[in-house]
Amino acid sequence: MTSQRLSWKDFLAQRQAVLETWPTGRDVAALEDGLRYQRTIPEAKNFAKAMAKAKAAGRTLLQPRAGVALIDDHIRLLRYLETEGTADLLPTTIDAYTRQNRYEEAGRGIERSRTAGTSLLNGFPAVNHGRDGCRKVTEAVTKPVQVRHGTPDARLLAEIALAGGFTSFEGGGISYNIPYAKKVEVGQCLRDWQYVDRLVGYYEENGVSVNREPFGPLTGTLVPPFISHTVAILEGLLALDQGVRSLTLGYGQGGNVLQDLAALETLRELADESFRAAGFIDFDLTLVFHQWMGGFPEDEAQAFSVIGLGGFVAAAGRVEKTIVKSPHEAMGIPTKEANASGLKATRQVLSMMADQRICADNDIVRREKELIRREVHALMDAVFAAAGDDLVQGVVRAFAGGLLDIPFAPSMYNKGKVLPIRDNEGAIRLFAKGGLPLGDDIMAFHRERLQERSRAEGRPVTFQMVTDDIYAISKGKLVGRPK
Amino acid sequence: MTSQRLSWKDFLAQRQAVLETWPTGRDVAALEDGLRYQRTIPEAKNFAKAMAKAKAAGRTLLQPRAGVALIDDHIRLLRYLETEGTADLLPTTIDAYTRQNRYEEAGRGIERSRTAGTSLLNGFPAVNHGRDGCRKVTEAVTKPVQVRHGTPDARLLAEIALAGGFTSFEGGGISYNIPYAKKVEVGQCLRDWQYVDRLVGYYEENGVSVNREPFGPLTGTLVPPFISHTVAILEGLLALDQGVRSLTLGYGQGGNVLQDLAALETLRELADESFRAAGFIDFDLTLVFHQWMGGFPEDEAQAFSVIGLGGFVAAAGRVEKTIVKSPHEAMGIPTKEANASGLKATRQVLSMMADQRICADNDIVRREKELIRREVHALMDAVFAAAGDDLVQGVVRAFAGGLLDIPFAPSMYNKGKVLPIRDNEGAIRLFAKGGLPLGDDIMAFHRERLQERSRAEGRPVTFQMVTDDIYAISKGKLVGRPK
Amino acid sequence: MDAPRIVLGVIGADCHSVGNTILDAFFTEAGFHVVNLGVMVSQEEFLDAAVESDAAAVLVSSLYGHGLIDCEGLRQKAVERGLERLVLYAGGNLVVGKTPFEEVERKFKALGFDRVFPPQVELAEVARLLRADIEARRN
Amino acid sequence: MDAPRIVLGVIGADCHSVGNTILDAFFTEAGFHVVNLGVMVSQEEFLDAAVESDAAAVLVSSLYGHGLIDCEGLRQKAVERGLERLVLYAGGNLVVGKTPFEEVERKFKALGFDRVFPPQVELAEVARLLRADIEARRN
Ligand code: B12
Ligand code: B12
Repeated sequence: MTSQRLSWKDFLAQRQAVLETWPTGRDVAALEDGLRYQRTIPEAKNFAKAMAKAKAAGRTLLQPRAGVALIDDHIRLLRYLETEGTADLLPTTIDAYTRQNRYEEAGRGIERSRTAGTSLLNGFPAVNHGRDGCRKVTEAVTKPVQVRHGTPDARLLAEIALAGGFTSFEGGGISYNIPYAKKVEVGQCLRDWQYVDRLVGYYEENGVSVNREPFGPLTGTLVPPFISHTVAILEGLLALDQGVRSLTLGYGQGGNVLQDLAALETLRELADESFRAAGFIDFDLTLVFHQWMGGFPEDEAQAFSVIGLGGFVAAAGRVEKTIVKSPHEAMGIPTKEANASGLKATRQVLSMMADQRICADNDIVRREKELIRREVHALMDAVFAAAGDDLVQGVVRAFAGGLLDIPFAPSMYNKGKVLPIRDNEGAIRLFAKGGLPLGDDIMAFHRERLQERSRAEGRPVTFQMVTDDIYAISKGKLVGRPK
Repeated sequence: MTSQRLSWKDFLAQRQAVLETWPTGRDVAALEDGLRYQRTIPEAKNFAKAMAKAKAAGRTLLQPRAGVALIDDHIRLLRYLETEGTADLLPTTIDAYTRQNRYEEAGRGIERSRTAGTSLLNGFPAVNHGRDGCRKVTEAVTKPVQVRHGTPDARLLAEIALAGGFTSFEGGGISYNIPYAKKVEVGQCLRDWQYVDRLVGYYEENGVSVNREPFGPLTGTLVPPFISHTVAILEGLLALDQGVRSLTLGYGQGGNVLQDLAALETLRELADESFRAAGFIDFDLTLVFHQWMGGFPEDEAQAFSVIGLGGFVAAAGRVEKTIVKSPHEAMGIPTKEANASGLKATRQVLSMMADQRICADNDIVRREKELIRREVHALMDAVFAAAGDDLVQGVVRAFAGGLLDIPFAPSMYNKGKVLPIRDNEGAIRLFAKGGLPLGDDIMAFHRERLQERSRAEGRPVTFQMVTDDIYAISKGKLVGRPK
Repeated sequence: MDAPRIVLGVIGADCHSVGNTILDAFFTEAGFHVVNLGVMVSQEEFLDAAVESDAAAVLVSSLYGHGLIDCEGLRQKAVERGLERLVLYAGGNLVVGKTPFEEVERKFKALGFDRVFPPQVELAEVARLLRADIEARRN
Repeated sequence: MDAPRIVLGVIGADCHSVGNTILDAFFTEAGFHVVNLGVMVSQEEFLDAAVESDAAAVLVSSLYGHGLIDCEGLRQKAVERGLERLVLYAGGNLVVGKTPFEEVERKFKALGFDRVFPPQVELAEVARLLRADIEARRN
């Protein structure tokens, strides 16, 4: 099952309009300029190559999140993270106005940050800073740099970022819409991302590797592995269709270690199988594991333990990259010191675990893997069936029919009927499946596991449990038990 | 194989001399006074009962280390650790002069600490503060309190501690001598500890439970599990012989998670088997796991990860208690805040893992368990064979002959011929076995594992590897690889 | 007495929907009549909803850090629209970066908010205060 | 030139033997003639060994926190025994509790130590300094 490759003519036509949406679009009008510039970037700073190397070496690379309003401050921040923080890969996290294409507000944020002497934006407004601002940033550091954001329509951002020397671009038409937006129509967003992927495909065709990373964790809140896996694989297929080759699929820590290990193994296996089944062979698939993406404990010592457990799973799961949280997570965007301390803590546990084999090969992991495989197949089959001959339509219809449904997401195009709850061992299960096309046997297993918890706690399975589970980790537990 | 129970007559005769070694001995002259006082202590504050309850409930209790020179400061410290730190069990760590029976120097330390306004002693000088000082402390808190020390001759300390309301006493005739002293003769120390155990036995006979905890980690530095297990079981047997009933055996984190899990399981199994084989049935055996006891990283974020990994193993190993380190470990005795943060970090990972089953049941763990069992049996058999009909003599002869030998220990009665090195996955193996009575097949396995590392690192197995391994965790790794 | 009417929403370009879901469930359960606007709500939408539903209070969430910029002028606009008695609360991760709460509170009070809350606030306490504040404004 | 003679040991009632083992191995390898007294060494034992072996330097370790109390008076006693030129180093976790190193250094220099080192010191650097200090004292 595939989607159509955006024709070059349509791409160029769109491009003109896109570049006009903000003055800095003009500077990237010449596509070949970006290409030429990318060719000057040393291999050691190419994100796609770094990921491939990590895979070959069996290493896990560390990447923080970071972005501030002003160029010089942002450079200082990234330099600190690569030296003091020993980050292997650098981010440039985009501010939330830019994510909504509200460049004027972003501009005001830049001005105010100048006056305030501190960043009042929650990220780096790359579009406002334009191609040259981005080049300043990517040239100032020694590690590969990725744009991390949450932008439903990221076409202009992608144009500027790639011409600006970034060698990896996060996001996707589902993962950067449903959890990040309220009113963005599913098909529109998918088409906007086809543009981004086509642009990356253009670079690839011309010999420049650019890494693409669909956003795995979605809402970061009790997302069962099979839901995020399905989205990741769909976005992978859509990207490959447009010529992307270096793909990093993501998964956010759920908290139950064995479920997490099963999730990481199945993500790699299922993605590989699906891509091959769709006829792709020359892709380069790697994995990213996100340390706990839900609410964090306010206490920094407790936060370090959440970070450490994430590092443990990253190591045991043998992923190529892990995105690192900081001890400030619950409170606000971390200072550079707090950010570096998250990196150092993760580095410590990763390297202590690096040489160890951890026993994923056991009955529970096997059971969870089998379950996830069946669940993902059920969803993929349903999306394919809904697709006719266009995967984009399949996804649109799947959301409309609730065949795809992401827990706690703000999008009005998301049914929001799925209710996840932890079972008695903290694995994420489904209380309500909404319209998800899961068979009775699968749902019987979920229900049985939740019954076990219900018995253990002496209370029925209700929405209160969901609430308790959402708060649990921030209150020092995995499972939200009654007091 | 047993040792003789110290006769009541001999005990009382010794006692008189012991109490005369320092003026505060006089206050505990009446044995029954201590008994009467202990009977007034509420059950919730009895250490032995707390350990038994934890075992029944499958819970892991948290205990810090802490002790300062002055009574009021010490009370403030313990109260902070039980409230802010949420410690389940409290310590009173004894200063190093008291540990060497140098009460005059301890007295000077008390004076100077008063003048300096801060503790210049590395612990609480319980003998100098005497029975009433101890009662002030144990009465001021709500949790059970244990004396933690490192005293070869702890007879006076034990008398004062028990009369002072402490309900658990750490140490043993091997574990508080060989790693803690230079010139203390093995037999003498064992006999002094028979006295301590006999005293505890007296309380037990009279209906007061007092917990005893041999010091598991020894030098805390690359100690292979079988060596510390053998010592723990021997001290357990010697304690049971004197009437002790509540026994907590310890193990210090080695760093390789599967070896650590195998170690915890075998410690429980082997101890239980040995005690039953010696004819004991009414003992109450629990386990304590010590977070990494060797050199820590200086960086606090990294230290938190070492602490977190320790918490993970404690949870996965289902021990009844874990002794918690702090982020200040590499630098000095922790402030109360740093100490509490170690507790909070550990609590977070423990409770996140509490409900999860971790896969100890796999081939590697099975292999390691089998290995440890065979190694411990080899050492125990040799000690028994050397014993004639007195276990004390068996231990004395075993050290003299190098059948027991503790790596890196300062005691002149310890051969110091055993050299441990980590294998390629970080499990602790033997490079040199010295006089340890291990069969060729066992040593072949150790050598083979070290060869694997040697090949991986492209360097021979030498003392340099030992040095590198000693530094490794403090430098952010588990295995000390060449640069 | 009727259930007090309140408007909930997450202001600006902020997409954090989890806390909002919980606030909705909590205040409904606690006996309030909740009009929940969800995420990415503009100042105008907040005030329109307050007018339409005749709400006694507006509870503004901001998690993503742009709270100060997004909330500026809200109180003035409320007054302009005749909502003099409107109780205005703000809560969440209101500014960029870990900041002493007193400072955050000062800044938002200066913007005209009646009360300001950190993310860890006990919701039962908020409900108590809210009832009292609504009662006080009525008189 | 002969290998410079140095005395090593851990002072007081301190039993930490691991660092001492490593210092012994390191300085021997680095070409010093090492007299290692091991752990729990008294001031008198240090000075006796210095006299007997005609050592140019004494390297005192203290890990357990009682360093200040244990080291007081060592320099004076050395002078009394005619060891005016003795190079005196101290290293380890010298005081109780995490303390800014400058403060620790000041206190131990006041006790008459020539150089003071934190636990994380690079030993190669110490060997370099030690050779230079011994050389300087000779002249
Ligand atoms: C999950 C999450 C996400 C998910 C959100 C999914 C979704 N649609 O909801 C995803 C991954 C998409 C995401 C995206 C982003 N996030 Co976010 N996210 C979080 C996280 C980890 C948890 C939030 C959560 O759900 N908590 C659980 C709920 C129950 O708690 P809550 O949201 O705090 O709400 C409670 C209280 O705040 C309070 N409350 C809230 N409002 C009000 C109002 C009143 C009146 C009262 C009384 C109480 C109250 O009551 C609520 C219920 O208990 C937090 C950090 C944390 N808390 O650990 C960061 C965090 C909020 N995110 C942050 C940021 C910056 C972003 C991004 C900009 C990306 C980035 N730069 O990293 C984007 C935002 C894009 C956008 N347009 O908004 C920052 C905000 C920084 C700051 N303020 O300084 C945080 C704090 C992380 C951090 N330390 O950097 N995020
Ligand atoms: C292992 C250990 C133990 C083992 C020691 C076993 C043994 N026989 O060696 C055991 C468990 C028995 C133990 C006991 C105690 N310990 Co202890 N122990 C440690 C630990 C974890 C590691 C020490 C170690 O081996 N490091 C590895 C070696 C290679 O490094 P090193 O010892 O620092 O030595 C290097 C440097 O310091 C330097 N160096 C040392 N001396 C010198 C001298 C010169 C001139 C130079 C240039 C360099 C130099 O070079 C060495 C080689 O690289 C440290 C904390 C840490 N560092 O993480 C605590 C620590 C040293 N212990 C401490 C304490 C207090 C104790 C006890 C009193 C118990 C207690 N209250 O907790 C008892 C001491 C009893 C006694 N009589 O001495 C404290 C000291 C506190 C302080 N100074 O404020 C520490 C720092 C832990 C802490 N933060 O509380 N301990």
